[in-house]
Amino acid sequence: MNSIPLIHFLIVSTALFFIGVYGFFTRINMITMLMSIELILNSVNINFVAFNKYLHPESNDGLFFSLFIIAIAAAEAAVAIAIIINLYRTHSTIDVEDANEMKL
Amino acid sequence: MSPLILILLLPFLSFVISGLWGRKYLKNLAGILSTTTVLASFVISVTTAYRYFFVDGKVAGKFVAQYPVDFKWLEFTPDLSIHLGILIDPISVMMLLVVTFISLMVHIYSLGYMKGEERYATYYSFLSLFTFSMLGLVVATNIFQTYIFWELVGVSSFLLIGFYYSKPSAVAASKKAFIVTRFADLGFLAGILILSYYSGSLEFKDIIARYTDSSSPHLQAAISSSFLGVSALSWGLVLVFIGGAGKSAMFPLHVWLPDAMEGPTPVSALIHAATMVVAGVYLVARLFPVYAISCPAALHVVAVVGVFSSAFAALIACTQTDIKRVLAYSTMSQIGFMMFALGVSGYGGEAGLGYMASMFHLFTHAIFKALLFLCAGTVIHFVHSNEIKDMGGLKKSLPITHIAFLLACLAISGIPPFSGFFSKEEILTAAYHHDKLIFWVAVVTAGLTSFYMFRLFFSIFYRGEENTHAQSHHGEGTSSMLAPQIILAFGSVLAGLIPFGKFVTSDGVGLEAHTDWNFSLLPIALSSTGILFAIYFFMKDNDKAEVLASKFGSVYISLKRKLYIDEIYEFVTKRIIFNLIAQPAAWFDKNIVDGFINTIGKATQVFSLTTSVWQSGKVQAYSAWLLAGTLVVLIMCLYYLQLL
Amino acid sequence: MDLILMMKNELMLVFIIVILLVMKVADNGRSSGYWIGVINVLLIVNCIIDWLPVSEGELFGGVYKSYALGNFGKSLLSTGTLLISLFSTDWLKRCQHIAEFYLLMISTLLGMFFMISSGNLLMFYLSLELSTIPLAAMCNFGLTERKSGEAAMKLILSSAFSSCLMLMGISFLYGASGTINFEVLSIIVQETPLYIMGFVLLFVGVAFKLSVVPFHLWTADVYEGAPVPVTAFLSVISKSAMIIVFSFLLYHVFGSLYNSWYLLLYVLSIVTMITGNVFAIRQENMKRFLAFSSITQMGYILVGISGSSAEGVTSSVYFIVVYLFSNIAAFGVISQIAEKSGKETISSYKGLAKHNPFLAWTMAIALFSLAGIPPTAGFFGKIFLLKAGASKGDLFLITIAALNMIVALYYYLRVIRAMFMDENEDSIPVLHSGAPLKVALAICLIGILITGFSGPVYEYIFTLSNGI
Amino acid sequence: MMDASVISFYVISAFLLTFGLMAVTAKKIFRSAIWLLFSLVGIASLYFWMDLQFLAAVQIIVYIGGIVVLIIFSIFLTQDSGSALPRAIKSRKIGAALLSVFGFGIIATLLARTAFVETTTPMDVEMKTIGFKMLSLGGDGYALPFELVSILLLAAMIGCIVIAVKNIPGKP
Repeated sequence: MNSIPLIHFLIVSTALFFIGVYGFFTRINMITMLMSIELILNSVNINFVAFNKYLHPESNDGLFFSLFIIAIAAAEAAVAIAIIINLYRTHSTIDVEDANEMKL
Repeated sequence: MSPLILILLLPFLSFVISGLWGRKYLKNLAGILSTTTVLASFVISVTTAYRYFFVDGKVAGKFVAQYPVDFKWLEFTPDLSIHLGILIDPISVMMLLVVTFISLMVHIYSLGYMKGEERYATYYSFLSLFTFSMLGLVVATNIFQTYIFWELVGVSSFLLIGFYYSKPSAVAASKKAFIVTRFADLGFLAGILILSYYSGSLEFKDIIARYTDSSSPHLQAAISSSFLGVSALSWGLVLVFIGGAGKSAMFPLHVWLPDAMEGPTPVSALIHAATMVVAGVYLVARLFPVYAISCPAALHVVAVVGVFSSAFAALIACTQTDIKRVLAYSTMSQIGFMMFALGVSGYGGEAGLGYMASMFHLFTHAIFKALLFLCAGTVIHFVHSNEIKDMGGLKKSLPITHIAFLLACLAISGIPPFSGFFSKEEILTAAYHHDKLIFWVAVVTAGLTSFYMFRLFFSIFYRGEENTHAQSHHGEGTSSMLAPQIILAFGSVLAGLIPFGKFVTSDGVGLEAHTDWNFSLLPIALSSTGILFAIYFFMKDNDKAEVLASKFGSVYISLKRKLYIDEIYEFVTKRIIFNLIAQPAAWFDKNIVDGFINTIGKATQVFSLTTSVWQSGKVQAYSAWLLAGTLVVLIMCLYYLQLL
Repeated sequence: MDLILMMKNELMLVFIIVILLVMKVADNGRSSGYWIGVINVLLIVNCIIDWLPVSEGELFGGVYKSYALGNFGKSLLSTGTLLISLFSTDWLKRCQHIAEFYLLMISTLLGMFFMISSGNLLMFYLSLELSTIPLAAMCNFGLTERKSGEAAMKLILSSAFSSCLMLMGISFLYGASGTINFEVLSIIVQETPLYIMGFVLLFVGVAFKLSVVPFHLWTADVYEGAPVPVTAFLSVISKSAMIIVFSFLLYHVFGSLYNSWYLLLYVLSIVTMITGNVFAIRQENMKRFLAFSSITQMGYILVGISGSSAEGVTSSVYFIVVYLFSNIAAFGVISQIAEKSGKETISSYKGLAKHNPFLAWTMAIALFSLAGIPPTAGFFGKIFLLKAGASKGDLFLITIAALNMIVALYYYLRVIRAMFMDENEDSIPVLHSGAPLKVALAICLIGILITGFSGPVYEYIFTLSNGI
Repeated sequence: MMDASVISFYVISAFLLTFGLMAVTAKKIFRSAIWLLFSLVGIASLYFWMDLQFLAAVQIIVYIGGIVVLIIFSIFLTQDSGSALPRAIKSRKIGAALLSVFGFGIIATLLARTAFVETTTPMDVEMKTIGFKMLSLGGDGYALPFELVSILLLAAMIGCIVIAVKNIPGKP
């Protein structure tokens, strides 16, 4: 089991994190931005679980942390989607580029 | 609780009452109310002064500080707390007298001057606020209290200068005054922080005690730690002086003072002649032992800045045509005198002559300069203009003002036996014994002073015909306007006879003032020459002089030509003094010093525009900045901890 | 019993949430006035209960901590919320979803309370989200307004992103230490790259909430778009809560990483003050203007906190008190004007003093306080911050801070000039403000004028901060 | 020696990273959602691979059953799902890519430099333990966070309802 060193997990999760970041920065559509956020959150989950399992197995803090993150992600996604839908009503688009009336 | 606290409380109450209910319910009563409270404060000040100087002030032949009111206001740390209190010592008593007296005069004068003004009650509430803050500043027992009231003085003068807020120039002026002095206050604040950081106390008595005792660890620490090669103590003192220079309009922080003349004239008399502008001098005097004993270098800065400002302002005053601006520059020049008098002084005994002279001059100057402003107010009231060209020949219409103005001019020029002579004399003596260069600059400046003052005097009251169409119907003003002028005129004549050195000295021990007439000859001669010049140029209208010349015909002309008196005069005064020195100085003042401050404002706006790209309105760009910022911060941290 | 006493603040909020839910379910077309009345009474009760003393200690084995400064902060937040609720009456009357609005607001407040009291990273993260996600929904309560939706979108997306970064940091802290408990963490945390990385990312998450430059970019847009009461809540309550948490984290949990956070505070406070000022100068919209002014204020607070002593904490908490009153007063005026006349720009405030002297004077005093001009409390707040900052003996930072305070004067005076000195033919007519607004503004004014001069307030906070 | 579990780890990792990348680069939004789904499944299988069945189950139920479905619904509501997505300008893409790579570089380097002391002690991931801890009031219990999340979900639900329900125009 321990044939895979912890650092490989961390590299995978960091890579996933920055894939999400890339998506978050380049996607124009708000829903796809939201998807990128989900990817990032998942990468953090991997971190927590891997740390828990490989370094600190005596308690389940990391595991619980990721459980709670999943719950929060659900709430966040729900509110974000509600906001996006409302934005769609007022702007008739959900392109983030089209929602920049306020600036400077 | 000592009754002294009433000195402060009464004006404050008057401020609150006329501020809150004045406009609706009190109307004209507000003026009476404020005046009464100030009168009460003045009476208490006088009794305090009497008791302090003649009854219980001296301990073993020496005036010592008393603390009739002192309560702990809040605690920073167990050994550093802020007190609010009242400090009674020679200079604070003297200032109490000056402030309450001048304020009383201005209050009475304003009863007539501001009559019919729509915001009459507001005006009086602001005046009371100013008086309150100035008194609080004067009696402060610690440097923090000084700072609070210092700022309050700034605020109330901002309100008063901007009183005619429908005039854009008044608004701009008040804003400028506020911002420039705040800029200087920054120096003061930094100075306070440095001084209190090393002394571990905010109390004046502790600061002075700890910084003047050469064996104290506080002094050692403050001297040994340095920044840019200058010790922390010097930095602190110089920064405090910068704060003082801002309020006292020393070069180059004086730019606000001439503009501040946009306020009502009585306000100028109160703020820009007698009280607020000397706050800087007072502050240096307050900390004087520290300057004199532990840090002569900082004191030298005070002297140089003082004498330079004095000469600089006197030169510019010769070129101004706005009567109040002339007075403003002359104030700056006289405060320069006080400043360098402190700068050339030593601590204690005969060496402390400069200190005593400076305070003396502060005292006499307050009286005659307030008088000058009040007279100017009457003149402006009469002709409805600030410009010299709109005046002239007013001697007949304004006889009392004419006399009062003349007395004040003689006083400021240092002609014996008027008050200014005695104080200026002491200053010059002190300067002579300390630094010859300063002395000579000062003597010449004194001559210039009488020149520009009498130029003003003759231009107002003699030259030309009275401009009848601008003449107003109310004559010289009400008795409430005349009475203060008369009282102050008496003061200007007599104040010099007070044996000041017996009461106010650097170490509390009396000092015998001695007037050495031989020494005095030179300054008196120079001042008189200045007056003669002024008479020659400005007493008669220049055009009239030419008409006269044509009448006398060739005899006169050839006589004049032959002697070349006119040409020499022309050459010396107009070409050299005026064109070569005074004009460039005025230009420098207007364009470089003033322009610098405007440039800062413009540069900020340009910078602001160029950075606007940042706030693009795009949430992704925002997040990208967030990430980039995070990474930068992270690298910075790791690099700093040498973990990279 | 312990539980009820120690968590009384939180339990009271939960209680209000339950009452509101039940009332909403049983609602049969009550008027909005009725709702507002009931809720304000509940909030007043909540406020009173919050100011009652609480015992200090821990619950749930250290997951929940009650400490003096935190409890003071909670009471302060309750008061602020009450004031905001009072001045938003007019806006709420137009709102179709009063009960829901308050439900969200109180959940957010509950989140902040738990955040202040959190004893471990998990609680901290959860309560942070609890105080953010409903807030984003609140931003969207101007349901048909384009700007409101945009603001909500910007808030939720950027805060989601920042909390992702923060989570990453928390995961590193957890990985390095094996614990999420603050007490344990504070003992074993040390200067290794992993800890520093975790700490910096966590710091950024908090700095984002505090709108510290360069993590501030969302602030102005969200402030401008959100309805005024929400902006006030976001700017005052949320920020104040974050400051308390922030000082708790720095002093209590990451005390041993002092070197790194001093550096961070040093650099970021300078950048924050300058940027806030530079942007504030240009703003035309009052809400954006206050957004940048609040960014600058955060910079000063960072200077105070960097003083790294009980004095630093005291001065920043004291400043929060001042900031709360001043900003609520300012927002109260803005909300009244925006609600009654729809105007939000500085130029439309021209000549305000003519017809609405009370509003104009309130605004002027609030701005004076924000600018730090005596005798308002803001002056003392800033002096104490500088004093605390100077206790490190670093004069460069203090000089920059003081310089910025002077630059700031310029734009505060600009608004005051517009209100008092400029003429305007199209000036805002006489607005009749309701009693709740007047009460709220009066309380703020008293707060602004009294807090500064009353030594006991500062000393009381000082005694509280010693424990941190 | 490369045994099956090692190989499967790398396969899973490659799988989830590839689909993650595809999810953020796909040209059509519906496809993007499907790739996200795959990537999340990959993560779930990673949890399975670590013997964390409970977490894997939660991942599948909440993420795949809940969030992704929600996202797909909202796509149907707001978008013509077959049409191509608007694309970011090239400079932005390059900037984002550089920033991401740079960030990845820093964090990965720092992680790689850290010497982790790994243990072989197994985790106690019994359902019973998790359930017990979730509701325990003690120091290692999660009752309070659990309650907190429930309030958060309640608040989020209320917020969603208010915002997403059709409004009467003209009223805020």
